Formats: sequence, structure tokens, C-alpha cells
Amino acid sequence: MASTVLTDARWITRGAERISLSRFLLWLSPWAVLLAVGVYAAALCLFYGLNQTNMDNRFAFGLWIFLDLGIIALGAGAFFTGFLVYILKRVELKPILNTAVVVGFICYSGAVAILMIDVGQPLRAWFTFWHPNTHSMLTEVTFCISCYLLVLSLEYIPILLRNRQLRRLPSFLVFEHQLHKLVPVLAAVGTLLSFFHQGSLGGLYGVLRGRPFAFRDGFLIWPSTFFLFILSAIASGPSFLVLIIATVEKVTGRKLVPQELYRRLAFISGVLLAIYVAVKCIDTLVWLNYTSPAAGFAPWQYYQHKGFGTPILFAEIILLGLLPAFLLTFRKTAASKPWLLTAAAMACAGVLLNRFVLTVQTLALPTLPFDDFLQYTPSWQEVASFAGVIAYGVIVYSLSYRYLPLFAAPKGRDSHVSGN
Amino acid sequence: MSKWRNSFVFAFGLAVALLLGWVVFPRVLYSQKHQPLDFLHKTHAEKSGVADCAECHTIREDGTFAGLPAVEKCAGCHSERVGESKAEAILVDSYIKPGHDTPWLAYARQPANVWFSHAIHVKRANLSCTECHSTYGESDRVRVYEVNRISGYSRDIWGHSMSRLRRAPHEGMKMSDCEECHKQRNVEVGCLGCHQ
Amino acid sequence: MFPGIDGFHWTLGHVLFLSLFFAVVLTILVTVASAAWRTSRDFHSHRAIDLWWRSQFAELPVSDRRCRHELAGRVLSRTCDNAFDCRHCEKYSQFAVLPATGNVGPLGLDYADDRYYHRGHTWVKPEEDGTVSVGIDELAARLVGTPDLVSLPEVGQGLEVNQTAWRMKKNGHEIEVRAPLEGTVVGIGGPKEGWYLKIRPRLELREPATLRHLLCGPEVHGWMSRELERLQLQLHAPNTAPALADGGVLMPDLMNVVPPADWDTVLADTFLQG
Amino acid sequence: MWKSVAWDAINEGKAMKVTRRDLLVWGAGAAAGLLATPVPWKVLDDVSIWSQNWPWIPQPTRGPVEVKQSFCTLCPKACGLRVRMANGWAVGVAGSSTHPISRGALCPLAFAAHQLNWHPQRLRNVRHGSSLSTWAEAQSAFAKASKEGPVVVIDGYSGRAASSVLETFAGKQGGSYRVVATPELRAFTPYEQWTGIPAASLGYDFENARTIVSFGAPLLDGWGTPGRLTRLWAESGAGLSDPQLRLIQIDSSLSRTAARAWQWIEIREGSESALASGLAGALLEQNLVPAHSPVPSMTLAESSAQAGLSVERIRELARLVVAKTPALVVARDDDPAIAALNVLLGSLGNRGGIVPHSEGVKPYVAAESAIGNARAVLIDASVPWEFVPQVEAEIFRFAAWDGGATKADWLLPAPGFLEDLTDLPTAPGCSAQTYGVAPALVKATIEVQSAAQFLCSLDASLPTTAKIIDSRCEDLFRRREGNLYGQQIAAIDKVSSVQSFKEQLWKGAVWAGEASLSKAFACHLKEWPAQTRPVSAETWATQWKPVVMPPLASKLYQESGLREPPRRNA
Amino acid sequence: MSARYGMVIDVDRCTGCGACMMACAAENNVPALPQATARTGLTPLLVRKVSNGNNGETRREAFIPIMCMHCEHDTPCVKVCPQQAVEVDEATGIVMQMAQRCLGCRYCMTACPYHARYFNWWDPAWPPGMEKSLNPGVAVRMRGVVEKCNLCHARLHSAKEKAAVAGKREIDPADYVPACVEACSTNAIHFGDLGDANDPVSKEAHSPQAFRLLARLGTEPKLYYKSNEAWVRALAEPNSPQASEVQRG
Repeated sequence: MASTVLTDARWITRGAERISLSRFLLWLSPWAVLLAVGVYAAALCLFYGLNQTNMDNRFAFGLWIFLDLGIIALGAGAFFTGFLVYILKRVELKPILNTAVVVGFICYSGAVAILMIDVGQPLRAWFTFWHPNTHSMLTEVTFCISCYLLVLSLEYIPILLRNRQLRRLPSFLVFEHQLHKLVPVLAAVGTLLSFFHQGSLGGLYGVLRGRPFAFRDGFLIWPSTFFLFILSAIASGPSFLVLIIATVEKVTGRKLVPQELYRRLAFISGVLLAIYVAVKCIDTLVWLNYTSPAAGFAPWQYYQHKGFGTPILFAEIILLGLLPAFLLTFRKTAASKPWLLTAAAMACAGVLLNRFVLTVQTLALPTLPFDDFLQYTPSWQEVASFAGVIAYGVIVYSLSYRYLPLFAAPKGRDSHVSGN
Repeated sequence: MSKWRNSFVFAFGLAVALLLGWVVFPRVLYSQKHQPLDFLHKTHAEKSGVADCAECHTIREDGTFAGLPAVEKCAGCHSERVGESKAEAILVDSYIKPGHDTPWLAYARQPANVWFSHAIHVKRANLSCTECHSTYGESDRVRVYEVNRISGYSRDIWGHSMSRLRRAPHEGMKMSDCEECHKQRNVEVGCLGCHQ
Repeated sequence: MFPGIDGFHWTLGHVLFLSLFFAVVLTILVTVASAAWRTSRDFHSHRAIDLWWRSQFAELPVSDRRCRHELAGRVLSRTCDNAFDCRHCEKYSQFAVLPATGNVGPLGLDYADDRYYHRGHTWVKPEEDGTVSVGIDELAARLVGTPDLVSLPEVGQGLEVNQTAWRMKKNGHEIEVRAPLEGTVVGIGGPKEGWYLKIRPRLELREPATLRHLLCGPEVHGWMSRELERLQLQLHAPNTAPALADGGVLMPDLMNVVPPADWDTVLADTFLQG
Repeated sequence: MWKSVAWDAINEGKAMKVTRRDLLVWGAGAAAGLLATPVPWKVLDDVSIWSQNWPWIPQPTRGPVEVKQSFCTLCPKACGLRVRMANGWAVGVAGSSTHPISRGALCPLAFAAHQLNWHPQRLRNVRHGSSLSTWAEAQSAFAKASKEGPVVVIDGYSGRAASSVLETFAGKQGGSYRVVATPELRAFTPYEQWTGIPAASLGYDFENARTIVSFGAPLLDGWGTPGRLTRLWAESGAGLSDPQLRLIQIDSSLSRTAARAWQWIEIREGSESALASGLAGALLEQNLVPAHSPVPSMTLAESSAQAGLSVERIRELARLVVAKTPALVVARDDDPAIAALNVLLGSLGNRGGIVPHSEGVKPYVAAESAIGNARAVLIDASVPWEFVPQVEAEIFRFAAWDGGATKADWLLPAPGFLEDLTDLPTAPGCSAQTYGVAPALVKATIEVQSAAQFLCSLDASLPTTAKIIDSRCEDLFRRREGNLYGQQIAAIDKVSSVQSFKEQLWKGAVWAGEASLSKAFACHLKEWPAQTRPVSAETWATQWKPVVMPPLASKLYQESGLREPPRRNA
Repeated sequence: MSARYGMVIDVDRCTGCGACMMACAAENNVPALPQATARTGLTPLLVRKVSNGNNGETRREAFIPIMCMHCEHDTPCVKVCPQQAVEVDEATGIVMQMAQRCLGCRYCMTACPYHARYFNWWDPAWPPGMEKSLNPGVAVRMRGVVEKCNLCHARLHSAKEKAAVAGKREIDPADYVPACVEACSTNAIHFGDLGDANDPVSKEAHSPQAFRLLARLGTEPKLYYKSNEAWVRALAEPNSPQASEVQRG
């Protein structure tokens, strides 16, 4: 008789070799615990209000806004890969498309979830749609992110429906087939939306006239950070995908994509990063010499606080910008896996640092001459919900990897025949 | 058989939802309360010769609106029972004699965050009471007071029509109704023009 | 958001922003709706069935997608690109005339020359009254043994080629048996009768297109031997007992004899399940 | 006819069995239908409205709003108030600009005084030791005690009608009546000693002074009747390099007054007396004042060493003091050395100096913590909470708020803010006599009695507060002098009758007499006062020691760093 | 009516007593919660202490009341609010914060250079019974929304109502005086119509002693300060040599 051991073999793509269910559950369990703690922390914030956080009137935005900006930047790989594959027809990137979509979906849904905890009155958040102030960058962000999350969900559906059991349902299968055919439309819409909201997220701080550290001159209604954010997001997105895929390969012990694909992603990332660094340098010079002094603020003031001196500027632009750009672009370093991964990690860290500086340092810096430089330590609730989002991402990705054909052709399926 | 099955099942689901949404939901959403006694505007207007709403619903000297009259006002005429009705007995025995204010349920009461000045609307803009309150002043029976279980608002704020598409004139006292009237009359006020 | 709602302004920026938003939302909705509409259209036009099979076919391992002419040794190597429907294959007639050179060594499995074989391990036997009887071939029969449960269609039901003709259950595994050809069920048998269904084909039996897509003659041997080989490998996992009896003859009721094998995969590969 | 069958329906399609597919389709239909009903939209809207009117968020009271004139009764400074009342409750407090002394200004705490009645530390029950008791028990216990031996009655706000009740009782009972005076009042006690004029009859004529030398008195921070000096200072050219009124603040730290004063003289902590002696020496040495005896025994050098100022700086200060006259010296407390400076400067009884304003005021007997062998001590609610009698007697303490650890045997809930009728005699330091009446504007929500009410209920022969107020009003009217500050300012001659006079007073008007200027009075300073103790007491407003703080006061010290947090009672 | 309400605060007169803060909080039903700190509390009006940085007798301290400056140009908070919960009233120039519209995203707080906006981190609460002492003209804000100085709009309402009863269109300026102005014991806060050239406040705002905080940001605040002391006026410029000497406190 068939063994009574619980098995999910029927749900796993045929031919794909996966660890046993018990081992898989063992892998998930710590993440599930983390997620549970995160959900509990988030529930505390929703139920008792934001007094559960350590944010205050000066530090009105805290860890979460950094998380939001950070993971949305890293999630840019989703739209950018879709753009490259469907619009620019770079079909060689197709094998990573599914992973890009799943990662993007995780990043965006996580960001939206955090955003909903982060506002004081989530029950009224829909007012933004009903009474939008179209001059607000946040309105643009809200509209675009919700639409793009919808797009990502729709892009995720075909992947989901390719699950072995789900595709047995004919209506699902045919719908998947038809939706898949229309995915280029979604990719185009996603590109448009991403372009705007990545930019608006940059604009979020760039328009703050009252915060000369963040305020930037710009083009029409868009401050320069609008464009810088788009650039840095599409530069770091592929690097983040490299990191993710390498991690998955490491964890599963499987070769998932050809080495050549790594190099290609790295090259794209490196070139874009180099362009970003160049533009960022120009922007910084303009800001230091014109924008900030015009508002009555001498730029040296921003960097006189302990831990937030000019090294942070150096790290942001050179150490975690220019350097990884070189490493990612040069054939020699990009060919070596350790160098490649280091460089990709540096590129991601650089973009995260940029988001950190713009969100946290901006708030920490005084504006009134009799104000102090502020410190802020997130509460455990903030950290836990942050960690919960990461756990959520790991769980969703693990489930997707296990039950969905994420990497185009499941290798090994034919091994027993081809060996013949 | 199967050709129409899906359509039928779909239509069935649709019908159930429509029924629930349009018929059952309003009954569930609003709870009903009754006024402490049957007060008839019509009787007061016709028999007692109260000609003007402002006789009872006064605007004070400082411009504030007294709203529903205090029990002393009623006591002016009803210090002793005037008729034989049950309402009369309740009014005199339960409220006037002990001096308790009658706990009227105010159909048109706006929440605490709304600042509606009767003085400005009545004295400056010369709106008549019926403009907003319709002809309640001539009503010959007491309406049931319906209160929204979620928001706690009187149903008159939303208006009786659930869709708000086919409203009677002067039905509904939501912010959009205020805005509509203001727009018609070209009166611009900011948020704090009507909120407090 | 709409004119008349508080906060709506007839300014260029506001209208532009909202128009863009509505355009995007509309595009997304139209995309989804059109996918749904196309799905529904496919169902009405029977294209859905074809789509479904083609998608299932595409999921099959390459080794299961060999062209019948390769199996017969007429060509060296060819992957079927027509979802096993030779009736629409342009190359069919071109290759069919080549001589078969496949080996004809002992197989240990019976197959009859008067029967036609479907890749899902069903056979079709034309009867004299113009109907055909359909059953599972010996490899499948030895694999499954006596099914725990068989659920057959009703008489009068129509079947489409490659779709589920009937279902069997064995040891908790559900097996969907592919219909070898399209037609109407006219009789019901079972494992005891040796055949499962009697079907009146949609086209007359004598029409060449009725049975053309089914394997026959030398192709059957080539195919069977490959299937046997696959089975041998799949059942010869380190932890399984000897799968095949001496001389490579399949033992009857394999599923009971070799319980720990990855029967899910074996059955799916055998009965062409997605 | 050949029929096609969807493959899933091969078996499941039989009869009308409900399939999973049916459920999905039904669900889709229901979902589509639901979108066409008010359910999602109305619920979304209502939930938002709910979040705008959360039932647990307090709602302000509804009802007619009226504004009443009254007085702040929290301390003896008698500031005029305008109290906004809604539905019978006080909902807002503002200064009454018609008040001739406070002139519309109030100390920060007064703005939340109307919330004090709801303070969590409000004393709600009669307490005997650590257990709850009743008024009847308290009365019988007090009656028994007053039969057995002398009762000491302690008042924190002398001169009120209620004080008169307390004093009368003490006199009749054979006990004594003593007063815990505010530092402003105590500052006049040296003059009382030297001139025989009661401290409560003396006042500062700030309005005519040109230089004010403050020895640590927080003149701009709640000292005296707050509005009087702050408004005067502000209107006399605050911030100008040569203002009309020069405020010289001698302080050991940069207090609020020091920060905003015309000049701040920084001295060592507790060296005010020494500097006063030194300053006197410097004035005499430089012949800046008429020769005078006695002269201070302390040399300039000694003073300089103690105060931490150079001798030359003290001389300079002396010149500064007399540079613009009249000059007036203000002490924080009853420091005779500083008071003697005013004698030296000739400020007593002169324009811009210290003037007497009312007659018939009795000298007060200062309450010491050591009380002697009394049988019982009755403490009025106006006595500061920190005042704890050191005595083996039974203590009956009235209080509206429970300030924490106490040694009182009986704790008796007194009326809170504006819950009791009281009159307001002249505030300490005023240059003219004033009188006002604060009726009970709000009703107490708990059973309360003031000490005076308590005594009257025990001894029916005592005059009630209301009666005393009545007769005081009549006395004032009979004097036919001063003005009545109501909606308009009216000379008392214009007030038609005593009835109308009373009515206006009860409505919050203030009667104020004229300042009696240039009435020089004799002063017998036998010897230059020796250096006394360092200044100990601070005013109520700076030390932040009312029994309880209104919760809103946390805006000043907890929700901002504007002030030091109050030191809690041990 | 049409006005541009603004204030001129005479810093020289401010003694930092805090009466304005108390009056403001009481007038506007601002809760005082035991948990609130200087970083999480609600002080729509906040008096800040500044000094000239010296020690000893030459040290000077001054007090600067900070509240919503009701910026006129490119108003930072209005521009960023995603759902129009903040707007500049055309008739009065008041920057109005609507708690009922606010979703609590706090973007406006990051936008405000004066930190004059406060978030309701907790449910507002008063000791039992104390809700009876709340100002009936102002709704209590719920947890999770931003609040700030609305220039005592309840007093404007009363003034309008009073005018309406009297049959007038324009309010009597004496009827509309914000609580802080009324409470100031030194009359340091002057309130009036900056748009009216004859208004004393309008004249004062143009005096050489007048200055505005962070004026170079270009937001045109309608809150002016004035002082005869140069070091106080230097606070207008965040980078001026004097200002950098100012001890932060």
C-alpha cells in the first residue's frame, strides 16, 4: 500500500526535484515564526496606534519608510526585466523573468502592507483615491504603486496557474494561456507605472522645500531625485536579482540559470549604475553650490554631525556606487562569482544607503537654528514588522520555488533519458 | 443542460447578492429607535398657533442655535396636561414635572466635527427651514429614528435612498449635499468653514 | 476623483493626472477582461480542448514526445511538434513511406497487429459494426493490475481525442486515461471484459484520418521497448526492489509489488498526464 | 447529434450535483452582484465615518454657551477671569481685561484651572486616617475635640470672608488663628516691624517707579498678580536699551526674569542679603542717598567676597540703582537687609515706592509648623500642601485635591475651582485696595464643604461667608470712594444703590480704591538688619508647587522643555 | 470676508511663561497624556528657549513661540498632502488642517520646516469627567491624525455667527482673537490682517526689527517676529555667524 506519509508530490512540478515536505516545512518554520511575530507587531500597531513605534513628531517617518523605499527600489528588477524581455525583446533574460516577477510581487506587496501599518488611519486611506491632491508626490506614489501591485499580481497569476494541480483545471489553464499572451501589455503598463512611482518616491523628498538637505531643483514639476531614483532603481534591480538567484542556487544546491545570464545582468546593472553615479555627482554639485545655499543653508552644516559626516556621501557615491559599477562592468571581475556577488551586494547596499540618507538623515537634520540633530531608535514593533516582511518574502518565494515552475525549463527532467 | 448551467448559476449568485445588498443590508445596517413620545409638529402648528419654527428652535443672541427646545420651553404650555393623549401624559409626568430634558432623538444632528451655523444660513442667507429639513415641521406623525450601526449617524444624513440616486428634494445631509448647495449659490468656504 | 466630488479641480494637472490613471486602470482591466473573454471563447469553440492538450503535451518530457517515425526507425531523431496528431502533420506522409528499421527483439509484452495504439497506452480495435473497442495495453495493465475503482463515461457521451476517456483509481493514485480518438460512447466494459469502452468514431472508420494518428506496425514495438526501458529506469531506484522479473518481463500488478516507487511520476509518464 | 462534454463533467456532470465549478461560478456572480449593491461602498464610507467619530473619543458638551466674569481662587493673587460656560460647566478660562490689577493676564496654570475639578487627585471622600469616613463623623469628631481643648485654625489666604469665619471661630473657641502667608506678603513683614503698618496694607507702587531692583523675586514669572508687572514691564519698553522702566534682576542663575530683565546681576547663590548690605554701603559711600543711620556693619569687601561681585561692580550697581528714580527694591521673601535698602532709598510712602493702601487690616500671625499644645488643628484648603504642623493634635485638613502623603487625621473634601462662594481681598503687593466676589459658578459633583461652611454648620452663631460678604459690600459702598471695574469703569458715585453695587460685584466686577501716594510714614530702623538666612521660599509659580497641576500643565514641562518639571511632594 | 491673518510676535516681550501654550491647548481641546514626551506630545504652540550663546552676565536668553506659520507661497504641507486634508483658506489665508480627512501619513510633518505639526500618537483621553470641560466649539481629534494651529477657528466661527445675527457680513476684529494672543500676559503676540495696510500688525511686520524664521526657504510665512536685539534677529538666518553660536536648546 502507498505510504501514509504526508506528501505534496502531486503539487510539485513533475520532474522537478525538491526536498521532502518535512524538510521543506522545517526550512519554513523559522520564517513562519518570524512572520507570526511580525504580524503580531503589525497588529499591535494597527490596534493601539503608532504609539507602538518609536517615531515622534520630528522623526515622523521611521524605519518603515526606509524599508518601503528600499525594497521598492530593489523590486525594480521586476518591471525592468519585463521591459527588457517584452519591450526590448532581450529574450535571453527570459529564464529569470518569473523570479523577477515573484521578487517584484513580494517587494511591492510587502511595501504596501507596511505602508498600511505606517499610516495613522488606514481605514481612510482610500480618501487618497477619492479626494486626490495631484500635486502631491505621495498621491502619485499611491496611485502608481496600487496599480503596479495589481499589474504584478496579474503577472504572477500565470505563474501561479502553472502549478501542476492548478493547471489540471482547464479553465485555469486556458486563462493562463490567454493571460500569458497579454503579458507584454502588462509589462508595458508596468514599465510606465514603475517609471512614475520610482520617480515619485524620489520626488517624495526632493520636493520638500522645507528640508533643504533633501530639496532639489529639477525639471518641470519633478525634482532631480525623481530621475535619480528611477536610474538607481533600475541599476540596482538586476543586481538584486543576481543576489537572489545566487542565493537560491546556493540554498537549493542547483544550477538554475546559465552563468552567462549572471554576466549579462551584471553588465546591465553596472552600466546603469555608472550612469547613475555620473548624474548623481552632477546633481550633488548643483545642490551643494546652488540649491542649498539659495535656501539659506550652507551645505557643510549637514555633515557636521557625528556618524553622518562626509564619509556617508563618499560611501554613497564612490564606495557603493562607482566601485561596484566598475566591478560589474569589467569582464574579468564579472566573470568571477565572488567578485560578481560582492559587487552586486555593494550596488544594492549603495542604493539602500541612498534611500537611508534621504529618508533618515533628512529627518535627523535640524532646520531651525535652535533645533538639534535627532537620534531615533526603532521600537521592537517596527523592527519585527520589518523582519516580518522579509520572512513573508522568503516564505512566498520558497513556496513559489517549490510549487511553481519558476525557472523556465526544469532541468534534470530528461536526464534519465538523455543519458541513454 | 450544461450549456446554460453556468449562466444560471452565475445569475443565481448575482440575484442573491442583489437581494442581500438592496433589501436585507439596509435593514441590518440601521437600527431603529423611537422618540420618547409622539410629538406632532402639525398639531403645534395648526392647533396651538405656533407659526414659526424659531419659536421653539431659537437662535440665541450670540448666534448659536438652541436646537431642540429644553423642557422649560414645553413647560410654558404643558405645565399641566393639556390633552388626554398618552404622549401628553409622558411629557408632563416623566419630563416636565421632574424637570428632566426630553431625550429627543435628533434626526438632523451632525457629528461633533461639523460646525453648522443656523444663524448664518437663516439670518444671512435667508434660507427657509424647509430648504434642508423639508416639511418635517408639518408632519403629523413621528418618524422612526434610524441610526447607522457602524457610523452612529442618523439615517437622515445619508438620506433614505440607499443609492442616493433617487432622492427626494432636501433628502440627505452629507457633506456632498452641503457642497452641492454651496456650489449652486456660489458660496466658497474652506474645510474649516464647516468643520470644527 | 470625479467631477462633483470634493477635491476635484478642473485644472490641467489634475485632469491630466486622473486621465492617465484611468487610462492605466482601463488598460489593465481590458487586458484581464480580454483574457477572460478569450478563455470563454476558446471554451465555446472547442479550441480550449486543443489548447489544453497542446499545453499538456508541451509539458511532457522530450523523451515522451518522440515522433512515431523515429520509433519505427524511419528517421534518426525527431520530436513531435503536432501534439501526436499526425492528421495535421505535414511531414507524416513524407516519412511514412520510408522503410522501418527499428529492432524487433523480444519484448516480453504482447501487442496485437490488428490494434492501434495511443501514446497514453490505450489500444483501439476496429469492430465490424463500424465501432471501435478501446482498452489499456498490456504494459498499462501490468502496471495497474486490477484498478480499485473505474469510473466510465455514460453511453451517449462524446469524447475528444487526448482528453480523459475514463478514470481509474489504484492505491490512492488517480489515473486519467486519454481517449485515443474522438467519438461517442456506445458501450461500456471494464477490466473484466478486457475492453473498457465501445466508441462510435466521429468519422467513418474507413476514412483514413480516423486512426492515422495512432501507432501501428513497427512503431508499436519501438515505442513499447522505449516505454519499457523508461519504466525499468524509473522503478530501478536504489531503494526499490527488483522491478522486472528475469528476462525483462514485467510482473503483473506492479503497483502492489513495488510500492515505494515514485508512482506519481511513473503513472503520469505512462498515461501522459500533465 | 454529437455532444461535446467538458472533460471534467464526465462523471461529475451527472444530474444537478453541485460541483466545485458551480460554487466558483456562483461566487463570481455573487461578487459581481455585490459590487452593484450599496454594501461595499456604504460599508467603506461608514467605516471611515466611524473612524472619524470613534465612540471612545470624548465629545465636548453641547448646550448654551455663556461667558461669566469671575476670579481665580487658586491663590491669593486674585486675578480676574472670564469663564466660558457651556451647559453649566466651565469650558474655558481667559483673563479679564477689565480687572484693574491683573489686566487680562493670568499665570499659565489658570488657563487650565477649570479642568482641575476633574483632576484624578480630586479629594472625593471624607478620609479618616487611611479609611473612608463621613461628614457626620468628621463633624462629631471635631465638635468633641473643640470641646476638649484649644483649636488652632490655619489659613492660607487671609482677609477673605471665610478667613473671618475661621478667625471668629478661633476667637470664640479659645484657640488661635494663624496664617501661612505667600512670600509676596511675607516680604512686607520687615516694614510691618519697623512701621507698625500691617503687611497686608502695604503695596508696591510699580506704576510710578523707574527702576526696580529685584533680589531674586521672579517679577516676570508669576510674582504678585502676574499681569500687573508683566504688562507694565512690556509697555515700558521691554527690549529697549534704555527702557522707561529699568528692571535690574539680581539672581544667582539666569531665571526667566533675569533673562528678560534690563540688567542681570549674577551673584552667588544665597548671597542676596550680603549684596544688599554691600549695596547700602556703596550708596552711602558714594553719597548717592542721604546720610542715614544705622549703617550696615558689613564692609563692601565682605559683601563683595560673599556675593562674588567686585567692589567696583557693587559701586557701579549702586550708581545704576539711583540713576533713574524713583527706585524700588523688591525682595523675594522677608529678608530685612533687602527691605532696609528701600528705607535707605526713601521709597517708603513715596511715589514709586512702598505705599499703604487700606486701613483696618489686622497684622497676621504667621503660622509656624510647631504649634504647641493644641487639641486640634483645622487647616483651610488654601494652606499650601507642604505646610505640615508638627504637633500631637488631631489634624482636620480641608483640601480640594489630595497632594499625597500627609499626616492629617482627617482629610475633608473642599470645594474645587469656582465651586464655592468666596470674596477676594486685596492681593499682596497691590498699591491700592481691591475687592471682588466670586460666586460658585459650577456645581460640585461630589459632596464638599469649605472649612468655613463646616464651622458654620457646627456653630450656628457664626456669620456665614455670604453674610460677611454682604456686609463688606455695604461697608465699601458706604465709603463712597474708588471705582467699580465692570463692563465699564465707573466711579462709585455713579453706582445708584448698594443693591446695584452688590449685583455688579456678584457679576464679577472689581471694586478698587485709589492708591494713597505721598503719604510718607515713619520708620524706626533701630539697627541695620543683620544678615539673615538665605532666601528659602520661592513663589508658587516658579516653584511649581500647587497641590496638583492641571493635566495640561504637562505641555510646559513634559511635552516641551520650557519649564522644569514640578517637584513631587514626598 | 477677505483677509490675510498673520501675527507679529515681539520676542523682546516674551517672558516664556507658557500661558499661550496652555491657553492654546485648552481652547483647542488638545489632550495632555501622561505618556507624551517632548518628542511625542501635542503642542500646536510651542515656546522655544534660545540664547546668545554667551556665559555669565552677558548671556541673554529669549523665548520664541513656534506655531504654524501659515505659509503663503508654495505652502509645503498643502502641496504634499495626498488627500487635500490641508488647504489654504482663500478668505483668511489660514492654513487649515482637517483631522477628519487626514489619513495620518505624516508627510506634511516631514515637509514642515518649522516642526509645527504634531501627530496624535495616542487616543485622546482626559481623566473621567474632564471631557465636560472641553471647548464645545472644537472637535477632539482622534488618534492617528496630524494636527496643528488652525488659528483658533472656533473663535472665527463664533465671530462669524455673531456677525450674521447682527446682519453683518464682516466680522468685528475684536471678536476674533486667537487664544494665545488673548492669553499673553505681556501682549507680545499681535494678531491682525496683514493684507490691510492700515492694520497695525501689517505695519509692524514691515518694521526693520521684524523678521521671519527661515524666510529664505521662500514659503512666505505669515508669522513675523520682531526684536530690538540683533542676536535674536540673527535667528532668521540658519547660517548666520550669530545663529551658529546659538546654543541649541
